[in-house]
Amino acid sequence: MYSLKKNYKLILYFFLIFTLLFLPFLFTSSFALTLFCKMGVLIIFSVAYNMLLGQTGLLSFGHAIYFGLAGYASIHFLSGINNNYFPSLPIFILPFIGAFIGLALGFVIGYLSTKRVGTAFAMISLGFCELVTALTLIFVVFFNGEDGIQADRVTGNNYFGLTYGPQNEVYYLILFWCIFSVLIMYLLTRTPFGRMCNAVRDNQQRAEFVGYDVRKIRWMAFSLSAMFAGAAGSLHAINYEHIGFESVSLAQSGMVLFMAYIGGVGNFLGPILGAISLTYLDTMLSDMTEAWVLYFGIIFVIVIAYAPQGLAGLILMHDPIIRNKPSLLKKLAIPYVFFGISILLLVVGFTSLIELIHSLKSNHSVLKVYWIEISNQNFLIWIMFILLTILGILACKRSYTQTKTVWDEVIEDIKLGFIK
Amino acid sequence: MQKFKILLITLFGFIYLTACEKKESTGPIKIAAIEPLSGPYAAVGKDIIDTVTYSASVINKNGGINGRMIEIVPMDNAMKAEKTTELLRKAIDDGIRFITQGGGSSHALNIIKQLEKYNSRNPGKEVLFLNNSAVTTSFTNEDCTFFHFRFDSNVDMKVAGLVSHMSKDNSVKKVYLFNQNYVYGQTFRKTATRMLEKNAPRIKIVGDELIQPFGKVQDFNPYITKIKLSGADTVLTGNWGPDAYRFVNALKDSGLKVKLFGIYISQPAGMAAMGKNLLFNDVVVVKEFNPTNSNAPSWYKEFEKGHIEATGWTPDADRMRFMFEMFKSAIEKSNSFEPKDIAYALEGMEGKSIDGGKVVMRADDHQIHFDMQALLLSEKQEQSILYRNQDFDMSYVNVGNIPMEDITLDTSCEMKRP
Amino acid sequence: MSYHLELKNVKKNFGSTNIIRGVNLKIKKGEIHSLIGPNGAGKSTLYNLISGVYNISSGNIIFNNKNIENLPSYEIYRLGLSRSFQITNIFPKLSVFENIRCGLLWNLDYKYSITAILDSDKKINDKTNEILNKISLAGFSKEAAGLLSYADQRALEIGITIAGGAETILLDEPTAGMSKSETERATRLIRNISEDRTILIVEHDMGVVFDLSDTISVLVYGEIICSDKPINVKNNKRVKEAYLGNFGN
Amino acid sequence: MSIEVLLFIIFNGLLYGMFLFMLSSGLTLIFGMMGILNFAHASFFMIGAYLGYQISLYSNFWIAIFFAPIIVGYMGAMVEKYGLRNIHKYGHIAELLFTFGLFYIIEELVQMIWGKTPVSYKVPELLNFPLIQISGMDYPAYSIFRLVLSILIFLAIYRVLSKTKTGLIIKASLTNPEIVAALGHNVPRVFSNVFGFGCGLAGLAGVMAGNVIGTEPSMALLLGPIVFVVVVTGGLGSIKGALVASLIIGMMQTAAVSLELNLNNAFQYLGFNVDVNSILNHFTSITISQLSPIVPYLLLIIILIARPRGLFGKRDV
Repeated sequence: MYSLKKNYKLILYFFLIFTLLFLPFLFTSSFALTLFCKMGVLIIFSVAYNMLLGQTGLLSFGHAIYFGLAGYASIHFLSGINNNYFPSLPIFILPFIGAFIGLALGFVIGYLSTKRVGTAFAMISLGFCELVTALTLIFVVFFNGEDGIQADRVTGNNYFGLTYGPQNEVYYLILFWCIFSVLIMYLLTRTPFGRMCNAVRDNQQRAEFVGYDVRKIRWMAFSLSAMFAGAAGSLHAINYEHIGFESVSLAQSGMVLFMAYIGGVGNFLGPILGAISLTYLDTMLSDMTEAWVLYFGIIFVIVIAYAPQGLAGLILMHDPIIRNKPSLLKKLAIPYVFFGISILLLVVGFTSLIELIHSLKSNHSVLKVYWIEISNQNFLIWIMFILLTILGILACKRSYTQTKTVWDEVIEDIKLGFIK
Repeated sequence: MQKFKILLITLFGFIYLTACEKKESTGPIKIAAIEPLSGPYAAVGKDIIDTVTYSASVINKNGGINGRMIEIVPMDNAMKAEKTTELLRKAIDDGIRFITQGGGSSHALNIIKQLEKYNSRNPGKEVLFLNNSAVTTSFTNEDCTFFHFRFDSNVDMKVAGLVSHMSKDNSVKKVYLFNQNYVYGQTFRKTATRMLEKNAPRIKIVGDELIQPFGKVQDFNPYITKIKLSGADTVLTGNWGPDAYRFVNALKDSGLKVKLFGIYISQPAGMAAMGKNLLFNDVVVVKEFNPTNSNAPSWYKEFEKGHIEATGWTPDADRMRFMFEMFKSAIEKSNSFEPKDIAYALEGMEGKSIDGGKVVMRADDHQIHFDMQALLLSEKQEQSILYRNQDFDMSYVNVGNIPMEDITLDTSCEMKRP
Repeated sequence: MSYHLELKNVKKNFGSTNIIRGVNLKIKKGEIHSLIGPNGAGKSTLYNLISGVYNISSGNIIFNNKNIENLPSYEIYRLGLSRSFQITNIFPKLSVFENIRCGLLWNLDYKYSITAILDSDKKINDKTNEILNKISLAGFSKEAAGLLSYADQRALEIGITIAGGAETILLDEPTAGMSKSETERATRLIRNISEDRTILIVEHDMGVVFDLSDTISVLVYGEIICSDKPINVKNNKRVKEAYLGNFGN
Repeated sequence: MSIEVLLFIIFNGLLYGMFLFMLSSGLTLIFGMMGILNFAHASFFMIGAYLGYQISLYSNFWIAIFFAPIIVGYMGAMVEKYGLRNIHKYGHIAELLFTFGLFYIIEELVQMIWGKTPVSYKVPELLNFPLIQISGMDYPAYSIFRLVLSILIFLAIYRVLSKTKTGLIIKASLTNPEIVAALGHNVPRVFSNVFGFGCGLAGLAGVMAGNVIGTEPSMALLLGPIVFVVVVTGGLGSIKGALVASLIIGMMQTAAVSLELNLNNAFQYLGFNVDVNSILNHFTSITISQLSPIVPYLLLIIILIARPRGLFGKRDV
């Protein structure tokens, strides 16, 4: 039985990797590939970040430092190859260099900042972030200010016939690194160090009384997390052939925090989920609406208030039901559908309202929401969407209580099963 | 087990969503305008998009170009370099062959470098970059490429214009350089020092300050104290945004009388924050035209009127207008919509200025050259500056013409033509 | 004879307040030693001093012939002195199994290893299950520790405390807040684990104290006023005063 | 350094320092009492500035300076009541993240209502004249008004904290939050009020400063981090600490701006030859003045590592 299950897992793995390998044949446009590459890079970054936030319980506002500075180092190496300083350096090992830079920086900054935990730690990281961002603009010789640095990745010796000119070669490079580093980070969570990270997160004092220097655990977690962030930064630099000061900034740190948190910090797969969905949203929403940062903020706040375990948490919540009594899921289906409809109502009403308000600031009176063109001069439209929003709120409230009642019943049912 | 289901669900959902990509369309000439439309720099991007869109619509109103209309596709890069790269690739995927951009030199550089690689790897599918406002000098020097055309004067030219005007102003004796500490400000400072020494040796540089850029400095009093103690009578500054208007306001509060020479001090987006404080000290800027010139020819008056109607503000730059006009002439001249042919036609092309001055695209480095005007900000003359439905009751007064020769500089560009 | 754990004139003051005013305490190897005293006598503080949570102000703490005063907690633990807490102190989000396994890691010499994959290591997993059986929590091994009942959590905490194989254990009110049957279970567990260990207990339940202890020490206002066999303590005049004085008025 | 320069440093530092104090005093109370590091504190400052602008557009500055802080304070209290209170159970980090999200939301809402460019929020005409002059530099009456008002506010808060019952509860909860709850005070209510009051103070600072530094949507982003520096340096919940820290930071930054020294000068002073063409010159030629913006962050890091309770704090951050 157990081995069957294990094989099943393996098949799934292979299927997944197979799909990922064939993705460039499905989506040939360079934009889609760039997007996949970005996702790959951010998956590494956010899983690395979650090593700190989710696994060790350290909130950092400065993780972009390792991402960005490793990116700068890599781009310098890349232009070193461009300028024939070390023409035989293969590009696919640049992430190793980035990882090393990240590790070194994490080692030093981690030594200073892991003396503290909680809010104090968060603020030290914020201080470092602001410091480094300011320095990137001041030390022009290394950072080249806000212009950042450009390099050409089609350069040096072509190992294995890879030139990295076409985007899909970069895709495979990133895919390889993504699988490789996520796998290592996953395995790390299974080691004594990984377990003790969780232990330190849950209860420092107890961790000391099973013989561990908690500071050392935090320091190690910090350095290793910075190391993987560095590898991600390096890949970022290869993907865009450019690195700029915004990649070390607070905004970048905030982005990875959003990804990890919305995806779910409590689960190893959460940040992956977060990185994929937020990268996608980021690209698509910013194309559709100017108010996308507002929607981002609202989603984030709602996740914190109502789903602190993130998207992964919402899905994994059903784990006990599926494990014990999958038939109960049917009971949940109807409330879920209603809840979904209510949310849809609210989203449509609210976003249209926001777009209407937004349009008042521009000189156009006609705007497009959800494929319909409406005019912000029409009073009825306003009333309609206000009503829709209110309706949505009421429906959400009501179906939330309903769903919760059914949910509680289901959980109660399962608990009864436990006792028997 | 569950974990894999999550992965699969996401993956397929995502594949489905991405599959709904747009298909290329023919018909209008699409020009992607990549600017920041959200985040702290959104105002800059919106202003550029407004003028670009309006200028293109004027071309369309007059029958388009060889029967085809121009369609501006605004794209939001949120002032992030990586987004610019993504959007550029997206634009190329969508079959767009022309890019225009201006907000943020780092983004322009990004586009130039990306296109340089793309164009050399994809002959026959080249993409042309019409740079409307990014001013870093190197774009038309060591970083110059065939498919990049700049329709704004670069930093060196602007500084040359300022210095040229300054050298004629005998009240300027001691000048204080006040700039932002990043590539642009540093270039400004370096060029200003060099040109002042070369072209106006009688003017002494009594101070040289680089401040933390992008509005990080809240309190300008310490800097003003330094300017005051240095005994400067003029401040030469490239500052823009909050770094410019906070400085102007703080100068007014301190009562320090100095002349201000700059490029972007009087950007309309910041005027609301300064108001009449701008008039406390003489503010001199250099521009390609006078936005409040009441003697402009009637065709321009009409253009201006339309701009105000469409956007609610007086055009602050004339370059978008002649950029599209020259683009149109280039297509008509080459009788082709191919970026390569258009690029060849644009080389050396002359444009139409408002008051009969010269506008010419230098073929050597694809840098536009024009006669500049030194403008002093003053109380309202016949026509005042409008911005987003506010009337500032101020006007520009021409205090000197700077002939094109004064700002024509050597270029180190070695253009590789396909 | 040399004692297993010995406190020599240990003092601790917070600011100008003297909490511990020169405690002398001698604990023999293998005994169950109870520490009792009225509220605020400084029992928990004394525990925190022994286990390295606080630094002492003066004096000596000797454990297995080593001075351990002012060592960090984890060093003291590594020397073989483990403890439980007054307020339940477990890893709430980890599973019960993981909780115990974390307690085993250091002792099995894993240290900070980033290469050993624990799930595939039979030795540690067997040992964990062994301890789980000992504290009769094997049925809950996959549940998150934070979801256990209070009594089970206390049992789990004792499990973590003993997991590392420490030969000396400090227990801080192991039966506080428990029902009668739960108390009995806890007492059994303590007796069970005391076989080859030295145990120091702080406890309020006098039934438990007199039932378990080999020696009882009484701490009043930061001083040990008596340290003797249970029967002698019961009849000690100063102890009666201290306790009755509290309740009598 | 001449006496003149020193005088300027002290006076400019005082003005800037008191501005920082106004901005951060509210957060000192909130953070000290509730442990919430409110990322959106500067956003409330921004709302204050915009409301000040909006109200003075319809009436005048004096009405704005009275009502805008009250509205901002009420908004703050609502945020606490309907937002933070529900999140409290997930811990301080969740609270911090909540305010982080709030920061983005407020910034976008402000852009939506007032646009992306600065609004023309003007200094009241009544006070728009040079009041005093220090060797040729004017200081307008409005600056002096702000200085005086912020000193008065410091005195008022100080008095409330040390003399009234509310102050006692707040002070007690700084050291022993659990005990105050046990005393039977409606702690959630006190929390709401403190949060509202803190935000109100930020709002007041916004009304007073918006017309000087410019009222625009990115002002919160630019001022956010510096607030933390003051709060941490001063010490948790210590209003006196916030004052001293603000003044120190104000003076330090002002002084740093005045120092045109760099490593090259130091080397030359020590008798070394400096090669201006060396690549190291890029680093050694950076003046202290150019580095002045990083001074606060260095201070933040050093304080947190070396003395996490700050100057006057009673417990660690």
